[in-house]
Amino acid sequence: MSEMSKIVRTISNSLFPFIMIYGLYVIMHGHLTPGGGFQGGAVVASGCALMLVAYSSEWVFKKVKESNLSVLESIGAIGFISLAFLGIGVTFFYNFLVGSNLLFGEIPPAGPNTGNLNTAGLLPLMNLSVGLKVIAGLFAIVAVMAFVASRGMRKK
Amino acid sequence: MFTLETGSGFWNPIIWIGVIFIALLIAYVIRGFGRRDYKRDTEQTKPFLSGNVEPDKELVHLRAKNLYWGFKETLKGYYEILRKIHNGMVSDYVLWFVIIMCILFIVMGVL
Amino acid sequence: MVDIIDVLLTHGPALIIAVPLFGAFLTPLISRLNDKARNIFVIAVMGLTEFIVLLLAYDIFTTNGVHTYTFGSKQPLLTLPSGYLVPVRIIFEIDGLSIFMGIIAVTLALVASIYSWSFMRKEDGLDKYYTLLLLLTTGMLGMVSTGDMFNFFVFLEITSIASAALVAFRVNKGESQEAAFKYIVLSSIGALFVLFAVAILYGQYDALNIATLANRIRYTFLDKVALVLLVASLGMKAGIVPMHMWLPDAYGEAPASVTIAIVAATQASLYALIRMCFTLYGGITSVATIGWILIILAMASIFIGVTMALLQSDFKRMIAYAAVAEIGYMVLGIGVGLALLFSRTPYSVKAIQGGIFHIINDALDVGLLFLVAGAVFYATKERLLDRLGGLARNMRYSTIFFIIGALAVAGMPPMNGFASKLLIYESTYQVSPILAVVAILASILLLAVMVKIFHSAFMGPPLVKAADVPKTMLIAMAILAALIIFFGLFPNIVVENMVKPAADALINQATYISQVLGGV
Amino acid sequence: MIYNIPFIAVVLLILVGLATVIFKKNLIKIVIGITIIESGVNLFLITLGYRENSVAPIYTFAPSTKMVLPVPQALALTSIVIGVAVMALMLSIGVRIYRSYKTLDVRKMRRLRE
Repeated sequence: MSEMSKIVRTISNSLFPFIMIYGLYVIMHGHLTPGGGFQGGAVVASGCALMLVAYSSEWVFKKVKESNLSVLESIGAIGFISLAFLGIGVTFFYNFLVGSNLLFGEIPPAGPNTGNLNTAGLLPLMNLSVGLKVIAGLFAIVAVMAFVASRGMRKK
Repeated sequence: MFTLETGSGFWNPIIWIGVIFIALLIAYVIRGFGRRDYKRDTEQTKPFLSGNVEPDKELVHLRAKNLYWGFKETLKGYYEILRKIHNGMVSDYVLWFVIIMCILFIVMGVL
Repeated sequence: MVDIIDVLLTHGPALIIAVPLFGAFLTPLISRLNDKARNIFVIAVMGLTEFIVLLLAYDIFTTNGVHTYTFGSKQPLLTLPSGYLVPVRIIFEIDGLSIFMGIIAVTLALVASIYSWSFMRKEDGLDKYYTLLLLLTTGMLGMVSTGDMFNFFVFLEITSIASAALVAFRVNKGESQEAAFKYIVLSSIGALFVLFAVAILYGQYDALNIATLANRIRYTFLDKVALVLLVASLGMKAGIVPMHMWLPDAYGEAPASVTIAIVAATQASLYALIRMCFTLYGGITSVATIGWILIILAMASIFIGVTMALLQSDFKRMIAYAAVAEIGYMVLGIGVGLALLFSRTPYSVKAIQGGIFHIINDALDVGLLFLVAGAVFYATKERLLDRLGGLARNMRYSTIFFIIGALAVAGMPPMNGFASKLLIYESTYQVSPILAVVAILASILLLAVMVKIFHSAFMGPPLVKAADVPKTMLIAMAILAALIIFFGLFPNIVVENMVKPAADALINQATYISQVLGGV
Repeated sequence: MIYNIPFIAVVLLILVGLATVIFKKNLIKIVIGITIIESGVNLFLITLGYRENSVAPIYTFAPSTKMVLPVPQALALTSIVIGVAVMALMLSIGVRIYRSYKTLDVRKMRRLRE
């Protein structure tokens, strides 16, 4: 796959930050509004896929290496399991941050409310780590597939 | 302690090994009654192949595809059916799953 | 020291999936440092998991108890907080049968990781390989220990994805890709139908917990549909004829170390089938019909498996078809037990014991044979029996291990396969003598299959150059061989201490339910 | 009747998916068939939790307290995530199969049989 035209590249360049922001918002607001780690991660990964289409898989692999992506993915997964392990004093996956007045430690009022980001305990942190894993994993899948396909095309 | 009750009988490997050992002992004793006047590696111990020289054992070793030829030849019709069933197509594998599911539906009284 | 053991026992059900999962994602990071460190790390993680599983098993088998674990609640045992009608959290419920299958899964995975040290040394991408192997272990342990239907579906999918990816590990071989594709297509369709059944049950009873569902189930029309979907799809994943076609492909083309892990995965699916029939639908008399169907399918598995095995010319494929026949024996024992579950005859209990005992025997025997097949492939780079010969001259230890495994698979006394098959024969004879006769005849044909392999690969003129395999592979085979001989010489110890509690846990549905719902 | 339409759609989707897997001979179409079955099952899950005149189960600025059941949605979401992984794996294996067989036709993908 070669680079696409300058128009496409410029528009993708300007769209890319907005997609990123939106994806990160979906990850960060996962415990309040629809979304969460996977959905937001998929949005961010699709933003990366946009760059992949606009430029080329070779260009992308010059910027990020596949092995680094897999390390990032592992870090996300390890973060998730470590957060689950932190509650092992009580039970595995125990949400010890709730009501502790630490980070994300507030208890929201029951029923409809205005939404407080500083609630839900471990869930936002878990959303973050899942998001990290999904970004790295999905982007690696798309990028490697594009790379393999483009290499196959060049052979012909 | 070593006896496994199997419902209508029992199974004890230790006794089994003992029995086999005794049987081997008896066989050895019976072997002792045999004739001692034969000579090894003479014409006495070689198989008689219509006067031909016996070929080396390694040359007449049967290969895997020839083993059980008679069995396969007898069950040829059965194996033809099995060959047709195992045709290597993934869609047909899924079809078998659906067929079994339909049979189960009928037997369990859903359809 | 006692405190640590207590903590391990309390949190054991969570730790047996958490430890391999944690290890799985740490492996890519460690393998950036050093290959040897990674191998040691993986074996250590497997060993730790095995230790926890054995500790739990000791506790469960001696006290005949059930371990429950509620994820994320204030106490691990708090399955039903006051004011709740149904358990809302994910609950792990480990009884005798679960931990029995857990022992099989983790033992085979540990042996596979030891075996891979030398066997996979020359391959690329080993960090992914070990990650997938640990994920597969996690999936199997989760499948056998979960008490939640949807959670079970998730672990089923983890197992199928990990094992399909492992089957496809040798990416440059077209055949292994083909086998992996067939495997993933069939297992994902099967898993989707499991999910459909779970959704049907959820829609009717508003619960996902197996114990709650078993308590509430009324056997309506939709329950019948769910039962059929569960039996058909889990039966396919367990490789029952005529849904076995993926099995020889996947078993034959995967690397040997992967194959034995997939053997355990297949048996985990069989466990799920048993669990659904006996525990979820255990209170309904019509489930005995499923038992009769299982008996018919088991006879087909035994006969078709063994006759197809005679036809093969590929070492691993031949053992794979023999494994299909072995699955038939297990299903036969379970089917007889299920068909006669409500008559409570003593031999139905014996049949269930025979079936369960045969599960662990089959895992050891077939596992050992696959490892020997892998060793032959490692030494000669050849899998076709026609091109092999005279291996007994140079591969002495592997030959001995092959003889042990072959006799055990064929059910020759005094090996372990005989003890469990005897239990199955005697109880099926009570149902119908024809069944027992066919089963015994098929067992003789299995011996013929093993003789064919032994004759053409290990005897005769040496056609290929071979030297015996490295030590770690021999150690892995020796572990399985030692277990086979132990199980063969002392079947009663195993049956009394492991199989009987497992069978009792399976039959006593009320204990399983009251453990979660508190004596309802 | 009107409330049964989603369930009829579920059964139809699953049957269409199965028919696609069984009768189409292209590897990619088989993968598509599996995703059709999966969407049928997901639709079933979502339909189970539906209540008339209710809102999505989000408490942030919720207009009324009558909400649809959130659990089936969580289940469907999990199943979608798993479906993505399965599809990625199947397509990657498909790429490798095309490399060595030079075809996507399952009728020619039969080196392993008998």
